[in-house]
Amino acid sequence: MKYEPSDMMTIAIARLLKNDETVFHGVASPVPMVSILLAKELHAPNLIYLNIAGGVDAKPYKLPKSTDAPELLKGTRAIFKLEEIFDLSARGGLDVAFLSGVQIDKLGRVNSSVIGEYHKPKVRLPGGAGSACLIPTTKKAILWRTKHDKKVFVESCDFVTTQGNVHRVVTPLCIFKKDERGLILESIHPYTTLEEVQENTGFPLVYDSISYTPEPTQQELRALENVDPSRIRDIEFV
Amino acid sequence: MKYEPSDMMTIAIARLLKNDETVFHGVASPVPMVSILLAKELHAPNLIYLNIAGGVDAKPYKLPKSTDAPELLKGTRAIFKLEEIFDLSARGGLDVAFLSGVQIDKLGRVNSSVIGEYHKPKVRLPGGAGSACLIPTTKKAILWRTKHDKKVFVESCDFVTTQGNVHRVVTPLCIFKKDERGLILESIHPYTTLEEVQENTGFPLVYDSISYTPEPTQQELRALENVDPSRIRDIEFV
Amino acid sequence: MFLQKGKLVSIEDAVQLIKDQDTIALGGNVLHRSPHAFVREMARQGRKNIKAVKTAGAHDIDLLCAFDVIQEVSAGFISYETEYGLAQHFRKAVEGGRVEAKEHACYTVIAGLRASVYGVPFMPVRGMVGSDLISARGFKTVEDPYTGETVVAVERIRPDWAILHVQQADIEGNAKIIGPKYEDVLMSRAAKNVIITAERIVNSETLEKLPELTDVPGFLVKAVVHVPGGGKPGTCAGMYDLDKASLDKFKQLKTEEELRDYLDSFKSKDRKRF
Amino acid sequence: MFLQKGKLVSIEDAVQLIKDQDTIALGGNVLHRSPHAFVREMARQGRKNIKAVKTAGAHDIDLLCAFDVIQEVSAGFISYETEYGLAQHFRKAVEGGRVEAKEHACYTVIAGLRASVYGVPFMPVRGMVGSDLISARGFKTVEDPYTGETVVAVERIRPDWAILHVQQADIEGNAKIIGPKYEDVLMSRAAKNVIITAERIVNSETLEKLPELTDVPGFLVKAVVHVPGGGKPGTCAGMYDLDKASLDKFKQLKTEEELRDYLDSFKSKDRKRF
Repeated sequence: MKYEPSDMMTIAIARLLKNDETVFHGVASPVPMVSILLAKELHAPNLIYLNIAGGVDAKPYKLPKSTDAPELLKGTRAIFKLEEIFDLSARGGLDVAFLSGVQIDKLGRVNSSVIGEYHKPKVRLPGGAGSACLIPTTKKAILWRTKHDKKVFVESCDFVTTQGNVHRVVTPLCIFKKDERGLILESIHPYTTLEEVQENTGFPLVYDSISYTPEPTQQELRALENVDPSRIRDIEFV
Repeated sequence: MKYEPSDMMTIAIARLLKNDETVFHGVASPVPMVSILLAKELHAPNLIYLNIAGGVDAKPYKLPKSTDAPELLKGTRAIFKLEEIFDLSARGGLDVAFLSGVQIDKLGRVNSSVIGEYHKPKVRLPGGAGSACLIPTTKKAILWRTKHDKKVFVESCDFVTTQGNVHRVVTPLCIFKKDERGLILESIHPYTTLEEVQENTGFPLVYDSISYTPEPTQQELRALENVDPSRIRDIEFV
Repeated sequence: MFLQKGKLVSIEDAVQLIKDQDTIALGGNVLHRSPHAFVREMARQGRKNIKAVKTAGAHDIDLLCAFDVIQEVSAGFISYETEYGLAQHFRKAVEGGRVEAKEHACYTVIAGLRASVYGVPFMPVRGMVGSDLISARGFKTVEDPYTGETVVAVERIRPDWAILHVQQADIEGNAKIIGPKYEDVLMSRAAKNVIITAERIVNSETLEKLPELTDVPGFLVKAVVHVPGGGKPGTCAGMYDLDKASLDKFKQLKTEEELRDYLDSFKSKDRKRF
Repeated sequence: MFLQKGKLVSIEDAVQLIKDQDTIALGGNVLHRSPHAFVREMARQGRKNIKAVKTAGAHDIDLLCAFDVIQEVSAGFISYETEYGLAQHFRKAVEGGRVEAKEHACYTVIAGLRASVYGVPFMPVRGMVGSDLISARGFKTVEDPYTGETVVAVERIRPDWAILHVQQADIEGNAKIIGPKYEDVLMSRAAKNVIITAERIVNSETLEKLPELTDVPGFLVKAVVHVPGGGKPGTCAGMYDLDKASLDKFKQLKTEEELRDYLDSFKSKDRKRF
């Protein structure tokens, strides 16, 4: 069965989510949004899905491109506002939070603030949104980035917007885990090679052994089609 | 026209409230509840009336005996919870808060906590509810007590539960104001005398001049009858 | 079977979740929407050394004191209202040294709960100035690192349980309060776990129409108990008013036997299965 | 006349209330329920040196930067979402030193606003550990007086105004949000004064049926403006979706004249009287 890198990423992230976990994604997060709904469809029906709109296990009729849109309240049975999600994380009650970043370095640190010097930036970036508070307090932070190149995966971030409980980093090419050494290559997606990953990574890869991410199964791909028929997950790949 | 001390007290308190002020009463506060509604009926239609139930200018169909009862939400157009009322006071937005007390001393301090020693009390009292935070932060605290005797009005409280921005103290016999000297006798109710007030007060009265509280007018008494036909204001006088 | 029942359990099983020495926050205010059936069942099961948290309590705390269930009460106000007078069992328990009254301003209870909600060890709070409570209760102060101003700091209050009586809940624990909310919503976030006792169990899907009206999302809730009349002899907005006769009776009970009989008189109603 | 109109004023008069150098908190989130008509009118009236506060902004902040209205933005995120890219006017204004980006975590904006709501100078907050924002932005720490633990302290953020766009309001200022509430409710309590822009003006008495659905009580509100479409080109839940064409057009504007024309194109709609 054919699949795109966006499918692989979405499925790889969904596999990381467990039943009964409370999981949050923020703004500009189509891939995590789809992954969460996919996990609920597959193996984690009781996962608690929280979002900025305030939904608790919302069942959006049509997935929005904007991931803090009103549609993300549809079918919710309670409102749990963004403030409350941060509080939940702060008191140790959030299992998973998602974060992307303009730079991710070999220690698993993230920059979403500036390229260049903070007070005289070459590029002023959007900012880390809630991440500086979420990443150190959530039990597991899952980073994702739909571009894997040497500008993203750098030796050391120009500025550390946040760091903390990074659990996995998922890219179109591979999955990193994080331990006390920093980012460790965990698995390579089936359609690429160790060499390609290294060529596109701005720091020497560290790994204990080389394994490949399991191919998406037919069941996974069917569920993904079901959850995201309009391929919202692709808009981050443009 | 005949009237009771409870009528005089309720009317005297209502006269202290101004149009556009935000005014809060708490639990076990029938006299302030009636006074607030009376002031709205008379000269302060735009006064904002807040209560523990969360009402904003509620229009209870029938006044409850309990002053944190669900009836105090009737006709409200928004909910403003107790937490929010404390916050409002804390940030300087509450004009008037009401407080009673088991002891009130000559400095205008209030005891609602214990008779005797705090950690080995002879009598454990109910506690000051919100007063320790409200009285120092509200712009004006109005104290009332439906009993005026030497056990209530003492030289010095056994324990100071709270003190602060005391504006007036209203009793069945008189009104005190507070300045840097402490409680100052401001006016004596028409049906009593300076001697009677002094006999029932546990500290020497201080006053600049002697004046009498204006008699309730017919308009005031009629409005009072209108607001509180079942004489909820009397239950504090049993 | 589990799926059908969701988080619904019997009141006996719900009280079994509470361990001796746990800290419990009780919803409602004074005589309104208090989880009275739940505290009665705690007394029946002989729970001991419980720490209670409430802004303003009355019959709930008084009853827990009468049956020697609690050792400590953090609250701003414990008393029946005007015409019902003091909470005599509470009063005697404190005066006799059996219960510690950790007196708060209601707002410092709120601040302590907020610290817990926000995952921080303390909350700065405005007020308390001039109160003997500061020294008597050991409230500390903290210096604002920006202006140098000194403010009172309230220590985190982290209840093991919030026990909330509501008008409606579904089997997932989504809970809806009709009328005054008091501090229930705050407690539901501050406590490690929540137990809901509900007048009615409603269909989950009906909540989707106006989710704004759901006060506690189910994922914060451990157990739901269906107890119509669970707030009696207090009020429950839209359901029933104060049972004055019952309260008057309770206030006159003196002996242990009389108290035990009073408790027994509620037993079949409190434990009724639906 | 005043009584009938209550707090209703024209958008021109409402913007007149804002003085140069005031701090304004803007409701909504990114492209949703943002008070776009209001910020356009601020640009039209040439307000200067405004300080803006928002958790996550986009077109509102970008437009204020394009017209040189603001000098400082306290926010966690300023950008259009995925397919719309960066907020170029904001970006250039910051890179050119004309606007200071006071970067926050969204949660520290919330904490700063909470400090204001609670009348305290700072709020302890969990998180921020390991972030360069602490030193770059001068976040200070405070020691918990109970445990000695060090926590980050966020300085109070006290906006002069909260500008909130809602679906429904009455002439007293009672305001009702449909769908996501974002940080609007918090802002309404944190600001010294509130201005509501509303899609619809509703009868006050209809709010009595479910007062739980009123998000801002009228007594906190200074002025109400009736602006159908006041959130365009962003979304307004239940009313309209994103106007992609308008946003795309705005993103391509380069010259001052083009920008001015864009602003003018909204003028008659923004200022329409009802």
